[in-house]
Amino acid sequence: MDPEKLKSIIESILFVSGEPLALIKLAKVADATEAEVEAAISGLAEDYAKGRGLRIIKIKDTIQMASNPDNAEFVGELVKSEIQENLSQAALEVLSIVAYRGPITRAEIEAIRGVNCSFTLRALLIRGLLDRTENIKDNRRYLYNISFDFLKKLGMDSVEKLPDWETLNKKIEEGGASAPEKQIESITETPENEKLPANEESL
Amino acid sequence: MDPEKLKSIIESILFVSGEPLALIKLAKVADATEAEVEAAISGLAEDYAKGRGLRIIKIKDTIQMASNPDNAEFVGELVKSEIQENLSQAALEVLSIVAYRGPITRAEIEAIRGVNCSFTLRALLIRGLLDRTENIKDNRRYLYNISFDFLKKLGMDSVEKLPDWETLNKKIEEGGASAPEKQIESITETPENEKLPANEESL
Amino acid sequence: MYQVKLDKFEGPLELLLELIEKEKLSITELNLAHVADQYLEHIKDNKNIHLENLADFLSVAAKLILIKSRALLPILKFSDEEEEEIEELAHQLAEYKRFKEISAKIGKLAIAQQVSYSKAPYQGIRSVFYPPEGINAYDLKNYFQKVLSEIPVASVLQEEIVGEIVTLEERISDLEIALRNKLETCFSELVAQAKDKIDVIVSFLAMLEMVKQRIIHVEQKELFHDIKLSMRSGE
Repeated sequence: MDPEKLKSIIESILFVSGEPLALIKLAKVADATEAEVEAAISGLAEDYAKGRGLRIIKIKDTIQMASNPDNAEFVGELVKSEIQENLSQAALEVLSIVAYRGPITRAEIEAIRGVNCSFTLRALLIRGLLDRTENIKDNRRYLYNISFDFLKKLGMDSVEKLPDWETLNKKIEEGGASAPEKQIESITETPENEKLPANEESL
Repeated sequence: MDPEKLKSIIESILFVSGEPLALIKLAKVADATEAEVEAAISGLAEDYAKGRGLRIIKIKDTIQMASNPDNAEFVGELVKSEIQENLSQAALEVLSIVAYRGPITRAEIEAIRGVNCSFTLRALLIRGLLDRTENIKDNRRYLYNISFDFLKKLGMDSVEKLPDWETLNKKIEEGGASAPEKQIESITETPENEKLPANEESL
Repeated sequence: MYQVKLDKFEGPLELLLELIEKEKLSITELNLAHVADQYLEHIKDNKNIHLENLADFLSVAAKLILIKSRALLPILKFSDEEEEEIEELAHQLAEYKRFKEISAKIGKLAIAQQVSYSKAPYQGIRSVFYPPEGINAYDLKNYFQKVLSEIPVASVLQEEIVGEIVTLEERISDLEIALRNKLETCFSELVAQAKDKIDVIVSFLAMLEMVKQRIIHVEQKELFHDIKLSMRSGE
């Protein structure tokens, strides 16, 4: 394979993964030999050394793309602003859904709100307002719960003590129509909804 | 700030975030002016265009880092999920209308298609192929915009690069002022949220 | 005669465009008049159309009837509003055609697998507990109630649809029964109980259909005057 093309492919793979990848796996995914991949990685590392914002981290035979530590101060600013910015209306709504209906999957939250919630859930997770656990029934999907820290902050020791929890926790849709719930299933039960599982694994 | 240094910082920030970031936020985090950041982003996009594995995707004043679509066949292996999803004719029409004419209200979309689109819109919002914002002029109606996920799915880095953008972005010249607005009313008398057709056709 | 295709038409413009294109016609008022009958046939038989969108199909049907009647009777004068509606339909159809064509291209791009991927956000960054200030449990409850109140109600429309599906065939038989009893009625009487515009259109379609089937005879003394309906004599 053309070395420049391979470099480009390796860069794409390392970027999308974001996690350490074994050389052997990289070679397999890129459909190249390990030697070729090593050469491509050296090439990338050299490029990055010229003051780029990215870095190649190599530990034994695993390779990872990371940000340039020289820019750590700014990356820190980014994270700080993510955590400290005011929560959006959407975020507060999602938080309330998880509080009253947790444990709940992302698909179920989206069915209730009618819009994609991946960014919002991420924003709530990074602030420690939600917890995420594996779903035993379906390992592709996470279950979201209100975090214990946040409950404590609200002055409660369990969600059941939230005001009107008994009634609001039940899935009787207010309009009298339980149809939306059903309808939504047909849209969200597709594997599609959990696209990029990596997206949910972060944090 | 030294332009090369700023480019490096912006690259680090876009990498760590992974999500779409508003220009104004990038400027704040990078401690630079918006104009400087825009120049840095253009610089990055140019670098990436030279066969690199990364891409800068832009919708208005929001930017996201993504992988080069030319490497999709390799990266796809890693990401596994993205099962071939068939978008229905209705979904494709709505997506096209929003892509070429967004920001656009539901009533305007329905005026073009001549049919109620609430179900399709909802499905596309949940799927994350469309975004919705409050309409400042009329808070009962949302404005629909194309999403980063839509552009990524098509391998485009901006809507302007969609086929026939120049011609389709403009309305056909009509005799008088744009009449569609009027005639829409018959379809959209119901408030934004109600009126969900009962059929459960998926996207 | 008009076996166009097996797929159902989701909306009226899709059907209309298909009819026009099948005959290799351009989108003009005259050509719309030309396919008006085929369009009405589709609606009458509820054939290949998504019934939940019947209201939208009927609204276009009403415009086509205007266009058709003008083509048949060039002498007819239309109000400005009607003129506008007619002109608008051709525009709307032309505009829809552009998007239908581009959506095919977009569809090809979507399956071409030239996909850009993003990475997982904030990988390796630990969450920090940072609760929003000044929010209490009652605020949460209020937010949740707001969310619940915005869940769309599907049942409302469903009833509407069920109500509409029966219309045309029923209207024809109602009209027939009424006429057999009275032998004569007029259009205004027929639509006196009409709930909305669609109801009127359906009655009008029913009337046209019965004229076509030679069940009734209609008569209008002057333009905008009431239409008299009677059973055809000798039947």
